[in-house]
Amino acid sequence: MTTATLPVYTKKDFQTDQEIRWCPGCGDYAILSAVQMVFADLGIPREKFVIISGIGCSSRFPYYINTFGFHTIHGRAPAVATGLKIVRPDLEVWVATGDGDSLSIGGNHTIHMLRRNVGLKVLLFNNKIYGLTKGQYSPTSEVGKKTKSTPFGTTDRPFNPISLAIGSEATFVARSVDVFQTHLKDTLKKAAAHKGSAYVEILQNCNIFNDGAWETVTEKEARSENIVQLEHGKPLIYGKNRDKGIRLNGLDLEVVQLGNGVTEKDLLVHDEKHPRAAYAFLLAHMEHRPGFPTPIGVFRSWDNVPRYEDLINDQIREVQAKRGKGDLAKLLRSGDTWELKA
Amino acid sequence: MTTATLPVYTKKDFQTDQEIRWCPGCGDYAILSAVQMVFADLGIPREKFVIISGIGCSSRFPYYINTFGFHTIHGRAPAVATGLKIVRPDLEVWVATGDGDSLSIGGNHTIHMLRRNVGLKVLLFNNKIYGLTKGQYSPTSEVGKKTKSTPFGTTDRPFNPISLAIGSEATFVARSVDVFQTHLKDTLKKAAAHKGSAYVEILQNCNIFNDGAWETVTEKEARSENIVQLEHGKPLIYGKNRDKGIRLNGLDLEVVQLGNGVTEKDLLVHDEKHPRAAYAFLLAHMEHRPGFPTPIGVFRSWDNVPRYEDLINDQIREVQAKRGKGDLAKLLRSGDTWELKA
Amino acid sequence: MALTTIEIPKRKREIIDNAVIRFCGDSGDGMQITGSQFTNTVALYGNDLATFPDFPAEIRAPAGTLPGVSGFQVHFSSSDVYTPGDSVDVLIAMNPAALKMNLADLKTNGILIVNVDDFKENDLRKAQIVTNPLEDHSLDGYRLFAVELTKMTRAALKDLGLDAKSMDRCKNFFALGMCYWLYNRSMEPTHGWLEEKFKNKQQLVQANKLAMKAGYSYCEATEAFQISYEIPPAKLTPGVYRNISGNAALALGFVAASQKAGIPLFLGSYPITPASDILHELSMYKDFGVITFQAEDEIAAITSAIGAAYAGALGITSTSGPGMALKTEALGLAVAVELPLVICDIQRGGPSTGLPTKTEQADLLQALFGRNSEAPIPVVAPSSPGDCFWIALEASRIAIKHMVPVIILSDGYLANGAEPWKVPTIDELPEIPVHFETNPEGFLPYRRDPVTLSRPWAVPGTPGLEHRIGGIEKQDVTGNIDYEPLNHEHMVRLRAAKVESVANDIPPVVPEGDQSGDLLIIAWGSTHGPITAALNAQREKGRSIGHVHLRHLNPLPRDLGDVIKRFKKVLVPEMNMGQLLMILRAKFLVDAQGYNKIQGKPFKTSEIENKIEQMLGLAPFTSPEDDFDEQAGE
Amino acid sequence: MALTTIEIPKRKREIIDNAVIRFCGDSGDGMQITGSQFTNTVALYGNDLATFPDFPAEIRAPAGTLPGVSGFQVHFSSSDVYTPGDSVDVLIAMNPAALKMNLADLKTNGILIVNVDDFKENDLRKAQIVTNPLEDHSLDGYRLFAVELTKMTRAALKDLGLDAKSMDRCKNFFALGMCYWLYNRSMEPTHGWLEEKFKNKQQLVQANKLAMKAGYSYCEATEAFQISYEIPPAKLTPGVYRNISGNAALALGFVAASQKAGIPLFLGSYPITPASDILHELSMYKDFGVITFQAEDEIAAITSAIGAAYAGALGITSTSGPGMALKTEALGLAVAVELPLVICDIQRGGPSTGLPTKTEQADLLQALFGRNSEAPIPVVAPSSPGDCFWIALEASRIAIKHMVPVIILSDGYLANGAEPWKVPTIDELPEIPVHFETNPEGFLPYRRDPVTLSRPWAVPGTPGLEHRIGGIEKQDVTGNIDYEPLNHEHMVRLRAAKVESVANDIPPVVPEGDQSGDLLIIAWGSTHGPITAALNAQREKGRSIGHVHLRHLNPLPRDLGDVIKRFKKVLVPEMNMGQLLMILRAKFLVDAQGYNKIQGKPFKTSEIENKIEQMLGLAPFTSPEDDFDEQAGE
Ligand SMILES: Cc1ncc(C[n+]2csc(CCOP(=O)(O)OP(=O)(O)O)c2C)c(N)n1
Ligand SMILES: Cc1ncc(C[n+]2csc(CCOP(=O)(O)OP(=O)(O)O)c2C)c(N)n1
Ligand code: SF4
Ligand code: SF4
Ligand SMILES: [Mg+2]
Ligand SMILES: [Mg+2]
Repeated sequence: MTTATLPVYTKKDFQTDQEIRWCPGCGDYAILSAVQMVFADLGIPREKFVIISGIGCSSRFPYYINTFGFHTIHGRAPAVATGLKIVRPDLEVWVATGDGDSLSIGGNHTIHMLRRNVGLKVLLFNNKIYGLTKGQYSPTSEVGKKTKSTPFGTTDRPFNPISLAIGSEATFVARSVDVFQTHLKDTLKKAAAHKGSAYVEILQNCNIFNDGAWETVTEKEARSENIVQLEHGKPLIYGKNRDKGIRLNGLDLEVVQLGNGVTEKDLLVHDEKHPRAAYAFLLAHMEHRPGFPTPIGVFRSWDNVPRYEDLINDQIREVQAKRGKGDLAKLLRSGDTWELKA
Repeated sequence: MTTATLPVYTKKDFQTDQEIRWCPGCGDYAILSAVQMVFADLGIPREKFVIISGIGCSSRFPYYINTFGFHTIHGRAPAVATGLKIVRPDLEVWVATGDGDSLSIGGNHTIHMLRRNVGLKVLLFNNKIYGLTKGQYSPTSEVGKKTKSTPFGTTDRPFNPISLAIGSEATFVARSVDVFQTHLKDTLKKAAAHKGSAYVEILQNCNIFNDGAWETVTEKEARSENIVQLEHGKPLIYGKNRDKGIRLNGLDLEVVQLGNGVTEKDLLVHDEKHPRAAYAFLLAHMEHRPGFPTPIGVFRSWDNVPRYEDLINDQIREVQAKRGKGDLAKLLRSGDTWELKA
Repeated sequence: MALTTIEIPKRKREIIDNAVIRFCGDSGDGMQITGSQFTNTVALYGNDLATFPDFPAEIRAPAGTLPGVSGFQVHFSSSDVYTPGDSVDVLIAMNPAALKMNLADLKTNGILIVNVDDFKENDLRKAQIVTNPLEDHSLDGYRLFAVELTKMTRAALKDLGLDAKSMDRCKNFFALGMCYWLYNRSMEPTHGWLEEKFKNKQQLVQANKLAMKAGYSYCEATEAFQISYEIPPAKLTPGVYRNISGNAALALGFVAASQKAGIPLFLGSYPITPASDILHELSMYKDFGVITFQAEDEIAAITSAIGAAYAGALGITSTSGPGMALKTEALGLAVAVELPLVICDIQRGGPSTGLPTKTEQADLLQALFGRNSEAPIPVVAPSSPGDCFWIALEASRIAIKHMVPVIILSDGYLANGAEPWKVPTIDELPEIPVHFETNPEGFLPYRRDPVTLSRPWAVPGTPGLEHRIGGIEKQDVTGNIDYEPLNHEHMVRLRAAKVESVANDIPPVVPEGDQSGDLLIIAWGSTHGPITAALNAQREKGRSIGHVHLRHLNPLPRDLGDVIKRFKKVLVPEMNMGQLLMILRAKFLVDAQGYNKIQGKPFKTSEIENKIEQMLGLAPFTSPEDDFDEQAGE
Repeated sequence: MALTTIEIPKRKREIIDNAVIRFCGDSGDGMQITGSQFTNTVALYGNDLATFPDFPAEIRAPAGTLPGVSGFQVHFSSSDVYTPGDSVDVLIAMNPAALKMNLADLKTNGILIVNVDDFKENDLRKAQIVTNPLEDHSLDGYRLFAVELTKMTRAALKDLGLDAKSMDRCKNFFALGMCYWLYNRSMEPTHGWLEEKFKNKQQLVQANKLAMKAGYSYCEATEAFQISYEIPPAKLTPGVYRNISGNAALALGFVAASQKAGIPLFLGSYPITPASDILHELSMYKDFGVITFQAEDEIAAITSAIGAAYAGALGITSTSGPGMALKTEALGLAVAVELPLVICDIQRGGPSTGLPTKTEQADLLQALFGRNSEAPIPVVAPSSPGDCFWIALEASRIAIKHMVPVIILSDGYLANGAEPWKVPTIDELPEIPVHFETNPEGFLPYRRDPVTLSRPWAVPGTPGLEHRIGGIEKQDVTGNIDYEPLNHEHMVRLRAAKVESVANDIPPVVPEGDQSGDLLIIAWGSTHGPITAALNAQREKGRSIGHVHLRHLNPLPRDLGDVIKRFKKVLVPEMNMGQLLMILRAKFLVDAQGYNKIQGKPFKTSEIENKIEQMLGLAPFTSPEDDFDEQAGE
């Protein structure tokens, strides 16, 4: 089945003939484009890709990529994908999901997929709103938000998808932004390279029901003040003039101004392989604090954990190696049998 | 309804006439007894207590406590309790659940209850097994465990209930042990005093299907070497001779031997009010590492977050204060109306 | 102003009984608002009416494409109106895509108004049209008015200083103005609405008024329209009216129920089309103490409502088919613990995700049987948008009186459709007495009322009533866990008898139309309109037909069997494959015939009439499938 | 040894046709093992037999209490056996609680063996018994043997150096030994089992052998038993046999199906009583490449199986009622995407949590209709534990051939009950051909086979077959999303036709018993045994009765209506409130009568016989409710 030469693809090879039914201006277009380009670049035969999605605007994703695709039901994509991946560990299985799909109705499957470390790549389209059902708040919406279902403002504290994932023992957790195409593609490639579950939160703009939700992060003028890029082995510097940084202070983080004796050397150097998940957790919570930037990039990438599907299939191989492949006739006659003669 | 004098109860007042149907020797008996005593001590009228449970051995709990009780369906206790608590914020609503009930089928409701900070006290009976269905592994079972459903050993990495709760933004997270009655009662009282969601993991022995699962923690001889008690404002010391401690090393923890220049002063002093949840997260992951003890006590107790039910009811009161109480006749005639005369 | 005088010939004004008009265009063209305004105006005037909005499944398909088409149909009349109309007298199509999707419903020789400005090559391509229909004679059978809507709107607004985009947004009001001229209606009500809506944006008020005026004047000025119409007011029962959609009416009905019962209303819900509006509506009524809880999923939605009911609230949950499927385990719990609860299933096309924005009646069997084991639940169904108000009260009443969960089966057509609704006064509302148990003396959680068979509602917090309930089989009266064989049989039959006892309150069945005769039509839910219209038409032709429209689907009215016996044949039209039909055949062993249309849209009156005639041996029958096989081939 | 000689009188040995024996005691008393050993021995001897284990809902209720009682019944015979027996010839009751719970089923003058050592005051109290039945003459109607089981077991084992607790654990084997004497059976098979079971614990092998021997000798030595029995082997079809429970047979059937189909087996499941054993069994067959995935909940269980089916495996999921309720949304997805899948619902008592360890047949309507919208699914049901093997193959065959989900309705009685099962040879198994699409030429995901109406199985990873599927309504052939009204109707009817086409493979209906006549019994599932027994008994009395036991509940056999017409009356016994009955009445407009028992336990043969006689006008009918009303009051 595999040919000796790697296929050479362009983005076009991953486009379908289906009319794209997202609102004009929706952040989903940018994500689609980035994924198509990354798929083309990975040098993997096209038929090896499968995209599984739930329900939501974001979950329309599979229709627009010319691979195998399965648009399932609301929240259940990780479970469908788990069944698929166990049976076919050789396939590249990606999950496209929204903040409602993955964190509201699908929360349980999400956390279980992560703890099991099933080798799925998850694209979480986080627009902090239910898009497809026309604008109710989601589990990532900020407190006080007025939406169709909360005319007086929400009272629910949101999840931070990154810390929830880390709390679920995720081995790869990253964040990128729809409009940062280069960063997004880089991040997706890292996710693709990760062996186990890769959970990628993509900040996505729903220009119809939650326009500007990520403005502080995406707005050209302000963005460099509001984002810190996590780059493995590099200090946490940010700011238009790259004059701010994050420093460790005991078990806490603080924002410091470079200069006046404070240098890059004083800053926290990002370690996506940090042995303690608490490190990534600390980074994830940074953005909730006034005066702190939002981190993007890979929070944690921990490759020492075997993939779930491999463990399952290894166990089968081991048993078969020890016992031999099952013999049906023998199995049927196993246990206490007796023979009645004619 | 409330009387001027506080009721005086004994444990007996919280016992029912129902035959208790747990296996003799089950850790659930000890938890039942502790809860009955704590309820008697809290000085709250008995009718104010409600216990909501799911399905499992542990979920039989309400039948044996003479308060209001509702044995619901598998995994859904937090959701039932949330509806109840929103309508009646004045009640003391406790949830009794198992590791399967709360973390397997009920995982989603658990994490959402915690992020919302609904004022429920949750007793997680963690016996690392499905008891009622006679011995399949649970989401807290250790890798490689042989159970009825995994004759060749499990391949699922377990959840750490504490870190999952912290990842879900829980405001109160604690751990105690069925057989440590004093510690358990203390912990339950702290949970009772907490305003928002209080998640208490209780290490519980299922002597039929998973006997000795917590042996390293409960075994008389070894326990002091294997447990570190978290006490607010106190250093993390442990060991039979109280000669070991936990020290912070950058963003990591290390076990140190006291003496040879290492003193109590060098140790990490527990702060259940630590502003960074990452601190509690770091503590929670300690036990997964060889040579580290299992922490018990209150990991995190953070009281600055309003209760969900209060926010909801406050919002209603605010609107009513502003608009006045709704007038049905007016409401029916609202919008564009027209009158047709006879 | 008076330099040249255009001579406008006096044109005919025809008095007619009714008209059906449909606005269609791109989702961005504001067709829903346009339709609503027109509706509002004719309603205020005193016509009877029915409406049907038809919007796309997609959030916002690319402008100008077929999936992006949105429509709104109004049927208004000087006599009773039962449906939005089978076919259309006037079609306003704002672009080629809208034309393509809607033309089939326009009557021969009907009026067709299109915006020529949007019939450029590019527009045609987006609509996947090869030759321009305005030029290829394919519209010859209609009275075509190709109007430069965009251009003329811009011209009318040129002095307001708006940008082009904002001006173009007003072109729907140009079309609206044309329709007002056509049907001789005052623009006043819409002026009022504009002033209210854009209170702080006077520029927009002006712009829309001007565009509307321009449309009106255009008709007045050109000779294009040779005729205008007058539809006199209908003879409706006097009273205060408002237009109401089914979902809004349901929400109001629950507020009313909670007020009449004197207990708080709790809605646990998870958004889903076409039920979400119930959540949206109820979340606005905080001043009535209404609690809305947007749960993490449908299971939490219903179980939180069960918790709320346990706490003494009127617990309700709203959803549609796929969400209903998720609630079935919890429904069984509500049956077992005997708590009041109302579940609204706003049916949509299926199976699975299916056709989320289209209507269907195919959840009846799910509502009746979609649970493990024997778990009977009363099921009721509204027959019109306004009836949704009353059904909410009826469901709440049953739930509280009998301590049972009750299912309301509405559908997408009722939910979004609207009709003039006579606003009731408070004392026209039914009483919903609530008794919370407070007496510890002899209290037992499953001691029953001998008539309703209900157990006491004993809410937590009541001193002396501490007790335990749960989903395991229990002994009657004490509520203690009980696995005894005969106790189980007793409890199963008891729960069934309790639901059966709901029939005590169902009024005797009185068919619409004939009380006995050749044909009885039995139906339920949103098919009421077309069936009534067909019934009337056929009876005018002298045929002997009765029509029973069931509000209570479980239990059925006790005398239904007797009524059936008075007719020679029975017809059961449903927007499913024959679900009520199966129940009736099983229960009454009557060879009832189904008429099943499952196309995501309501019956046409003509379809029902045709089926009636066929049943009566008067005409051959053309079933929807026949249509289909012709058209869709394979 | 020979100092005094006890003279043992020669006792009678009677040759009889059959016997029913029940072991009962505390859950800790090992009654299930005792029963299984006895079963095994009589099976090896060549008797036909049926068994019925009855264990408590609770994990381990306190020793000696009523909820802690566990029982195991064996019916064995020299002729055909269809049920475990209505009533019991020999009852072994290890304690007062067991006696209290089981005495009612012992025949008048039946043999009753009790362990007097466990009839102390304390024991009686735990069983809530006031006066000692061994003393109050309440047992006068039975042949009572009050044996010092504990004491004598201890005496027999005193030299082995075991502690008291371990010795007492052997007392069930003392009782077993007594039964072997009573029915003249060799202890050899049980010796073999002990040696295998306690391979590395010789002391336990010895202890149990000794205890059994002691029991045997006790009967031999004392004069208590005046008679022993001999039940000659039955005339069974020659072949290799084994005892098999329904759940074990289902598991084996799926392994066989996967082997015959040549594709991997994937089970996604969440533990639930009484289905968990399917998961346990299949998790042992790793050598067959079987993948078992214990999911986080029932929804993940079925959706992972859908993912596995999509990947080209035989995807299955197993559950019971409440879990089935949770799977219904996903079932709709499987219908919409047309993937093969098998769902096993092992029915238990409900509603809600209900009676988890008791049997019921009340999920039929849930299986048929428990989903949103029109989502038809084939449903099959096994009629005996051994038949579960064949039904797994049949369900897998249908699923793969027609690309549909298929539901198997088993129940707690079949799942745990066991019977001798003739082991088939490999070539007796049906073929299950699988065709994976690989040819990209003209490939379209919903292009259909004209006969089976199935779409191609095109698994991910196949070059050139990239395509998209999903739960939204789609165009036939292309699979593209399609909201068109007529397309929807086409697809709904197509999915129904596809399920209907399964009937092409259903063999003609041939009733057991008479082919025409006075009464036709139609039934399904685990009621097969008692109905067959009753049928035979009644036909021997000259009555004209036929019996159709449906394996296919959806679609029904095409000729069922013709068969029904050949009988005057139709009786439908079910362990529910009349679910199949409703379907038959609706479909055939036949005034079939239900006989409904809903007590968590199977019909007795005598109950069916009584009902038959009543239907034939030969006897008054005592329904289970009548029984009940007498006993439980209210
Ligand atoms: C069982 C079920 N419940 C509810 C819905 C309705 N529904 C569809 S998408 C959606 C949420 C969409 O939000 P999100 O996942 O954030 O995706 P987005 O549209 O924002 O990309 C909901 C509630 C459904 N399809 N199925
Ligand atoms: C919907 C549903 N699925 C499955 C079950 C079966 N079930 C009952 S309890 C249980 C798990 C019990 O484990 P846990 O929650 O850890 O409680 P424990 O018995 O160990 O206290 C399961 C799977 C059920 N009752 N309902
Ligand atoms: S509603 Fe929002 S998320 Fe959905 S397609 Fe439109 S812009 Fe995108
Ligand atoms: S099975 Fe385990 S958890 Fe359940 S009652 Fe027995 S010992 Fe306790
Ligand atoms: Mg979203
Ligand atoms: Mg457990």
